[in-house]
Amino acid sequence: MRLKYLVLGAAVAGVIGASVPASEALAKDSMLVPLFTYRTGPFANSGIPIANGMHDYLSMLNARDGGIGGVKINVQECETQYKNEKGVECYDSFKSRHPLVINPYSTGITLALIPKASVDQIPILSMAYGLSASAVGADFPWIFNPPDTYWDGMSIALKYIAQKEGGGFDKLKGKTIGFIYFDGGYGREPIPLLNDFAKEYGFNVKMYPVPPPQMQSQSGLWLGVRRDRPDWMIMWGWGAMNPTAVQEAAKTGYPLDHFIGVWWSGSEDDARPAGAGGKGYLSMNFNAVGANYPAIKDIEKYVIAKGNSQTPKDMVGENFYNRGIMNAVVIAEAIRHAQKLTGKKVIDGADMRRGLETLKISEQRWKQIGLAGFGPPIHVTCADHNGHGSVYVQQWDGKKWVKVSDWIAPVKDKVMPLLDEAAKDYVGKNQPWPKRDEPCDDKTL
Amino acid sequence: MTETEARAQRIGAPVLAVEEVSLTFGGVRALTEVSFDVREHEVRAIIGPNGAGKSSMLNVLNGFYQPQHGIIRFRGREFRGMKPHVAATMGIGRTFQNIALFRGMTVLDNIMVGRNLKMRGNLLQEAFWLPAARREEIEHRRAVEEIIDFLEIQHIRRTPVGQLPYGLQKRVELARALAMEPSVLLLDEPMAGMNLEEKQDMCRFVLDVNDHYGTTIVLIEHDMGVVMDISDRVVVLDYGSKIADGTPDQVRSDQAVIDAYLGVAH
Amino acid sequence: MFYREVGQYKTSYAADQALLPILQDRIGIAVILLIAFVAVPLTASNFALDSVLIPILVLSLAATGLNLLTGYTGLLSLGTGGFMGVGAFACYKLTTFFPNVNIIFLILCSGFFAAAIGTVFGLPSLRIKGFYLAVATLAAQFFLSWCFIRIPWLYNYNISASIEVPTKTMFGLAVTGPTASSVTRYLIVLSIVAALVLMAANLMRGRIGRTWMAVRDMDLAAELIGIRLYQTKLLAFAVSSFYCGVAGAMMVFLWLGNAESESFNINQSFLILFMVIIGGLGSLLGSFLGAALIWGLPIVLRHAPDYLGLHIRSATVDQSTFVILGVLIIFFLIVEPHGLARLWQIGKQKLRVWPFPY
Amino acid sequence: MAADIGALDTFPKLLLHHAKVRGARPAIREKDRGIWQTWTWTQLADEVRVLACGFADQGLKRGDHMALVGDNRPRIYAAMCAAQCLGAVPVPLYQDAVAAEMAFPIQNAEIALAVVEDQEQVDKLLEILPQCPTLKHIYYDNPRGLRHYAQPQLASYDRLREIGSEAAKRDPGFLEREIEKGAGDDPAAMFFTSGTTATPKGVVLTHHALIDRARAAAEMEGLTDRDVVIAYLPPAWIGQNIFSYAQPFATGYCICCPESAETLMTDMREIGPSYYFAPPRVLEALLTQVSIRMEDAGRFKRALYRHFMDVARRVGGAILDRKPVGMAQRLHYALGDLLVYGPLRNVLGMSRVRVAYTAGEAIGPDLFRFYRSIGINLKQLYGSTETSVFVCVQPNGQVKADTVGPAVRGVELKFTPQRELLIRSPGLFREYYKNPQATEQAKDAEGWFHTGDAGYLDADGHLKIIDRVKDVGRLDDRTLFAPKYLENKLKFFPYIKEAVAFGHARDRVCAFINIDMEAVGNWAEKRKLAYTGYVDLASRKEVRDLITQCVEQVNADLAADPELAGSQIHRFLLLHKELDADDGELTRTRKVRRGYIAERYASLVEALYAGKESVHVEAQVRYEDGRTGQISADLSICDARSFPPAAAREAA
Amino acid sequence: MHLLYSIFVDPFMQMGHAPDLLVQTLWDGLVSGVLYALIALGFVLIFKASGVFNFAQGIMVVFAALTLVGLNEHGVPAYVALALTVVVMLVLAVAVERAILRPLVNQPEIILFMATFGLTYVLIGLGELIFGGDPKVMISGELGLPSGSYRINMLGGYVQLQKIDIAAAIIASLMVAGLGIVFNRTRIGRALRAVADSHRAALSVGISLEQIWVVVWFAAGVVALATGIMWGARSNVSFALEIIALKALPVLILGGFTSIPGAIVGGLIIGVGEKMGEFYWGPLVGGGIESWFAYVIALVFLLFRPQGLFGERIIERL
Repeated sequence: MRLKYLVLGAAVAGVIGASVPASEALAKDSMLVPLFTYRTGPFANSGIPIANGMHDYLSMLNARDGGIGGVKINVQECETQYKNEKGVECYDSFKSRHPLVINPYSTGITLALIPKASVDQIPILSMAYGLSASAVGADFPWIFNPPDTYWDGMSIALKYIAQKEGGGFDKLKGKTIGFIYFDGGYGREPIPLLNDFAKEYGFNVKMYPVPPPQMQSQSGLWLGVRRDRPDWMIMWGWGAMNPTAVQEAAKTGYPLDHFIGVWWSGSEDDARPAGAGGKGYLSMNFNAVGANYPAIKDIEKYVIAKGNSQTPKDMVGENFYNRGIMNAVVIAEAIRHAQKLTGKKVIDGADMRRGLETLKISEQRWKQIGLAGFGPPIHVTCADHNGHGSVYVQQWDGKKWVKVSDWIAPVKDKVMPLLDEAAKDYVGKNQPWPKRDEPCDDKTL
Repeated sequence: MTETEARAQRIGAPVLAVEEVSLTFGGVRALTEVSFDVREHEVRAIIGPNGAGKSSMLNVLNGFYQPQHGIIRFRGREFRGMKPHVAATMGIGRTFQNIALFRGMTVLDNIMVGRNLKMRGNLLQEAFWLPAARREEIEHRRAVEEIIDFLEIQHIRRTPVGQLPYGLQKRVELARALAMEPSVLLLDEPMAGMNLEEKQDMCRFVLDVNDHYGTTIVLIEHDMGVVMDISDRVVVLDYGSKIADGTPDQVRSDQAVIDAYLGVAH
Repeated sequence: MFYREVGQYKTSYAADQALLPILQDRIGIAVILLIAFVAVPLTASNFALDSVLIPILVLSLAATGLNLLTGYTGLLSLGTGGFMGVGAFACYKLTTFFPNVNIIFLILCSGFFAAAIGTVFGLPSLRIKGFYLAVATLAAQFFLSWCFIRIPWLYNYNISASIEVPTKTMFGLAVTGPTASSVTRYLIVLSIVAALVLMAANLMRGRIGRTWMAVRDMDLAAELIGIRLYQTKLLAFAVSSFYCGVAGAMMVFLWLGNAESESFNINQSFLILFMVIIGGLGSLLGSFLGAALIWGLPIVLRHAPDYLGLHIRSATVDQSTFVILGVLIIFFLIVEPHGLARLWQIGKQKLRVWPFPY
Repeated sequence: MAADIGALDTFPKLLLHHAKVRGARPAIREKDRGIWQTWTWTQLADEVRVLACGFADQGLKRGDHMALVGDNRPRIYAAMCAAQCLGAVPVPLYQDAVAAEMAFPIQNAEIALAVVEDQEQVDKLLEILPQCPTLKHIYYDNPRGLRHYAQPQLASYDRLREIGSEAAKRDPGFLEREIEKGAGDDPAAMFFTSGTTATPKGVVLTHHALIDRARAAAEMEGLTDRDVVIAYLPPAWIGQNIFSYAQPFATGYCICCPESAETLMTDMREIGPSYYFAPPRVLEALLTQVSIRMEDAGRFKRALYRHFMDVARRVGGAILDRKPVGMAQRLHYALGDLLVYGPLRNVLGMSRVRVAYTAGEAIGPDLFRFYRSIGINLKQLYGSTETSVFVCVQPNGQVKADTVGPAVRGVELKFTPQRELLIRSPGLFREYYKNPQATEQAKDAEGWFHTGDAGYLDADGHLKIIDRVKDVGRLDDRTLFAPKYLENKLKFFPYIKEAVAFGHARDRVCAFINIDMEAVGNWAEKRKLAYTGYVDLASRKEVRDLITQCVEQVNADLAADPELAGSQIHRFLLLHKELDADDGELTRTRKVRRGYIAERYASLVEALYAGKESVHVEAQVRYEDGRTGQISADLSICDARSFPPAAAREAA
Repeated sequence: MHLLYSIFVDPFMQMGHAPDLLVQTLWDGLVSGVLYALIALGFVLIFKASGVFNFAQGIMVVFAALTLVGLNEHGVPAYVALALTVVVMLVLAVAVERAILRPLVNQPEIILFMATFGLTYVLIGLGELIFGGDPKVMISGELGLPSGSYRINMLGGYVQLQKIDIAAAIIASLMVAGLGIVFNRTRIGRALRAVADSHRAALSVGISLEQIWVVVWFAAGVVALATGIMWGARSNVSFALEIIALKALPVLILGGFTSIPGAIVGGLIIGVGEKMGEFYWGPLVGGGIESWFAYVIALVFLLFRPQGLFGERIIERL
């Protein structure tokens, strides 16, 4: 009996095995934009709206404008479950199909792909995540992380706190700032900048690392917060860690209007579970919240209403959905730039790199594409692959996010040296690191 | 010279002795001040009704249980309690009442495990299958094959022991114990649950082992007929105490034994 | 049917105790090795190498390591991921300290660090058994994960808290790092795996393998015939961890190219355990079959809709993959609780006695 | 009429020859201690030298007899040759004989020295020692259990070797001298016929006779020193002796001794003999196993098997005989070979068999065809102890199921008016030892040997044996009645283990049948039929019906043969016990002793012919452990349908 | 020296300095301990009756909670959803018995253990397919669970008790009490206890093994639901919860696989132990030690009492 199952199984496996697709022929009439997404797994809550936002905006361009410059965008999702191995597998499965750009959507996956990018000539766009140092275009010609690095974010958080404390950074003196972070590369990245600032401006820092298995069990840690009584809390959280932290903060009685999350800790889902207790929670953001933009209306009209999207109606306009849109805008704008730069209609990865390197989305341009004031002006250059845009702070009013600050510019002069140093460190540790030989485009469009 | 005389001549001085051994489990007395000795080359039986403490006695002898009181003397050395691997190293082999073979392994491998103490191969030699390891493996395989031949289990050499019938498993267990080249072999009910023919075979093997390898044998057995046939001297336990000790004939006629054991025999 | 064994007789113990006493098996292995070493590098696509074959080989090695411990010695461990991590981080540190030493040598060396750590975490096995031990090894898993992030020295204080694989060359050919070709890495992984599995097979047919299996089958009896349980168990932990460590180092250096603490989390441990059990406890072949199934199946499932022309959302595919994998695990356990290797064994036996049923 | 066999006219001379020309080639392999221990010709010669010197030292002289009791073991064969070196005559005895059966040969041949295998044989010889005062030395190979035997006659084989090596050292040239003294016409060995009726007779065979016949057959089959034979039948039987002693010495091939009876199948599969001998009984048992195991196979395999066995039956034999067969059929057969026959040969251990012989008794044609159809070159041969086996052999390509082939080179055949076969051949025995009367009866003045077999030569000159002259009978109506033919036909069914047919001077044919415990047991289990043992199983109605079907099919077959149509089986019963050699119902070679059975079970025979429905029996049976017990049972008698002869049917 | 001080003296000083924090830590520990104990309870029920080490207990917690919330999201009123979820858990129990336990009866423990891994995958996949992977907010309000907290001023500070935690403790106690009654007072309960000793004994009570399995799996499912509601109310309902369920494992080492009191006491010890460890000793090594500290507690404990908290000393026999 068992043998029969075996034979049957082998046959099925054989049939399916034969089905692993050979690399697709390069499609002449479309541009492949893979989207690495994670709609499953413990981080799905963040992954789903982002994936939807990216997908819907690009689909909208296809539906409304027939693509970009008349060429359809071939949007393909690859599920990573936020796991590095899966991400690398996704990358390998797309590598030979000439994608324009890779959106890893995971710091871990980004780190794994950074060394591969220059070898495979595929640009990587890690929008405000990934390796901060990759903002240094001279060392990382193929990596782009606009509009901000985590160091920018941390400097902005501190700047905001200082503002609230009544002015400049000197107001931080003697204060205690708690830093609760996901205990991994992502969460640890801003620590050097935080420590620098603390040293320079004389405030105390308390660290509260959340190891991955403890994301939903933070009560011990928040006891520490209660003991240490930090004046402000900054959070670099992700996934299920965020709502738990907000809830715990509320339980502990920590004043939530002194609790600032990074832009990845600012989803509606992060604040909502705390219920009324979550009111007042702050988070940084670089994309607007809400659906009241012509482009988003177009998405609803061309994509969602047609049933070409997985997006539930009420998700449109949520923070991470809009984050996804912003990511898609960066891609679309870069494609446009590349097309203009090269004069080609169908571009490839190398062209896309040039497009990204000359990317400039001004306030005006935001308006042109139907997203006035949606994001900060973005200006990527050959040397600066980030742009260090401005960020604003929003506050949870119990039902939705409300913008509570102006756009705040990062403390660039503090961030830039750190970036250069980090890039040098990275390059130094990963010798032989390829020297940049891609020429810079002088033309600014 | 008759066969019996030849046998009697071989029996030598005591090699193993227990003195006033007591063993309790959480207040329950399993053995109470039991003393007896075992002589070189003899077949020594321990009998007694169920629960008399026979298996506990064997377990004390090879160090599986630590007695609370008493000494074990083995080849001139005194032990307060044995450690299992010390007993094994010193040449005390053992079979078990409920077969304790390595069920997932073949007969051959089971017996080869019995050679473990004699083998010296280290990780490196074995991993790279160096000549030293190869030689050792072959050398011990040869020894094991002798035992396989001796116990007539050639036809099941490659069979996983789990698939063997009970009687053969018992034989394999004996083979494994023999592979240790023990000087004293403790047999815990080697014939339990066997039919007449298997029992006869087993008796023959036990005697042959005693005869051929000169192994001293301590055995527990239920079947009085078998015990009286093959043992040189018998110890009788009842409720953890020794009630008689002597040749089969002496024991057979001992009133205490008749009361305690034969009286309740089925 | 294809096993025509008439006339294969052994005139020496050396031949009788050979790894593959049956001629057809020897031919089979030779063919497989030929395909693996020659045909595959010539024909396989980079995707097949990078995402299918290299991972399967690496995971097979880890599964082999766990199988040595769980399948052969009967000690259930859930710390595999942690031990793989030790290997990976050790290798990383070694490349830092000895930048000019051959990377393959370093990968192998890193196994020893894993072995040392594994031995330490094997200590509880002296007092506890079964699932209790499994839970104890979870302590190793979580503690090691925590160390990988909490001891920045391990990742050279990289801000990203991850280890990046430097480009290393051998005979002028890039072996690790982004410029190393898939074929090169594949061949190296294959060679290391083949060599180590051969060593494991050697161990299993010799004294050490037998003592392990004896401890697995009945530890008390093993002790009474003179096997020292603690030595045996600790050795099993050490060797097993060595294999896991080398697998971990290869995973980072020859497959992913980058890793962080989370790469070696509890799920990794479970995944390897799946492979071992589905493949077959106590079977080296099983480790490969299990790895191939558990790693390969999701890939197949992921690409199946494309191939069949169905447009199923990638998330749905992934979720279905979970269900299908779960159902398959249960199905395989019901069909053959002893794993794929046993199925193969049964099939082989059928072929040997063909046309008879037994 | 002695053909010249050249200078190498004795076995010892042949041994020295092989040791010289192919010293490193294997002479004997023995599965021992788990592996095939190999004796090369040189090693064998060395062993023989030591032994011979030892024997000489112990007083074995030219013309003396020496007993050999044991299974196929290299040392037994070495001892045989060692005795021959000295001009002594080895007398191999059946190792499974009971002690009493051994007494006669030892007394008869005045044996002083015996080489035996183990304690079991030693015990038997010691038991009869009082009756055999001549027996002075017993050497045992396996010392197991013999440590405390104090009898002065006993010594171990190893001790003998020690004595021998010392003696050899003292006089290194001794052996060569002794061997030189030997001549082809010296007696080489003596075999005691199993004696179905009277006391056993010692058949004296000369070196010349054995070597000549061995060579004749070897030449005919093209045997070389690369051939391999598995020795598994008693060495005391001439057949085994020819294949495992005379022929290897004649050609230099290797013989292989299995580890034990239990491992025979595995050992044969391992060694893969190229030259094979099996009496029909063994072949039958194998086929029964095949059938049973196939019945247990899944539906697909069963269908596959049936289909391809059909193909094989149609064309297999013809392909083996190199007769013209159509391309499509050949391909079909080739497919079958891949899927069924090849694997089947493999599991039977016969993949490499080039030549296989069967002899000893008539083989059922279906059984015979089965092996040929799956590509095993099974052939019949005819011979006996007195003829050094080879009288007739079927040549390749001319194999018929019902004949035993034409005479082998050097053999002359003729028939008496009673159809008794007479033989003259270089392989004929010299005499029955110390039995001139019997010798005279069997071998007439012109050198013709009277075989006692009835038969005739067919159109192609092939010998066809019907039965023993004395067994061929007639029914009341003078219809030919060949009991063995009927029995063989019945026994081809896997469910029937033994059959005994009665009918001579009766009005019709009736039979006793023994069911095959294994096959029927299996069959019963499949039908969830519970039973306690043989007697119970045999008394089941379902089983009787099963056997009735078999008998009726035999009847149907017989009806098609005009000569035998009249001897269809009308009634039969299933015996309450299995016929057993220990009870004297079978010979040691497991031939049915029909007369004895008819006598012993006279009441049953009467019941068959009296038309009773059932009959009560009480019988003593001996169990395997030697105890005896009483069986009492009512045996039902079954009627089987008979069929009108084919001729009659055609007419109708 | 400084190290020894910070390990052996300083934490206790801290306890003395801020006794309110100590009380708060103990309370928090007890609360998470109750939840660990509930998960462990599910394990124990199943292990006791069927010898299965149910790895899926963790995911059953998530699945139960997800079903409850998911049903409510689709407009089913909270209490109806609760009832439906109970029915779903019953269906799951039956399905598990049919599809896993029955075909795998008499297989080695590790095989059954693996099968529950398979079950874990199935439940993860099904849960995500049906309800989506995004975390959900527990409908504690709809279920009438209290929110908010009591703030008790004491010991020169205050202790904050979440109402939901108090409710959790009460519900857990009720559940344990209920199980105790079922175990001791009903026919099924007697059968359950019998089956733990010997399968045949259970048959003699007149209840089939299959029924018993369904009952224990169902009971474990209900326990899982309760756990899911409680934990979901504390953070939210997401698959990340599964990993928390692993915390039940050290509890099991401590309490023994077959002891219900062991599970409860073990849970509380682990809960309190790891909070204390994290809070007082964690900062020494940079914090975040909660992930493994529980295992260390269990291991250290095992070294001194290998048979666990309530286990009897094992006398090994040959």
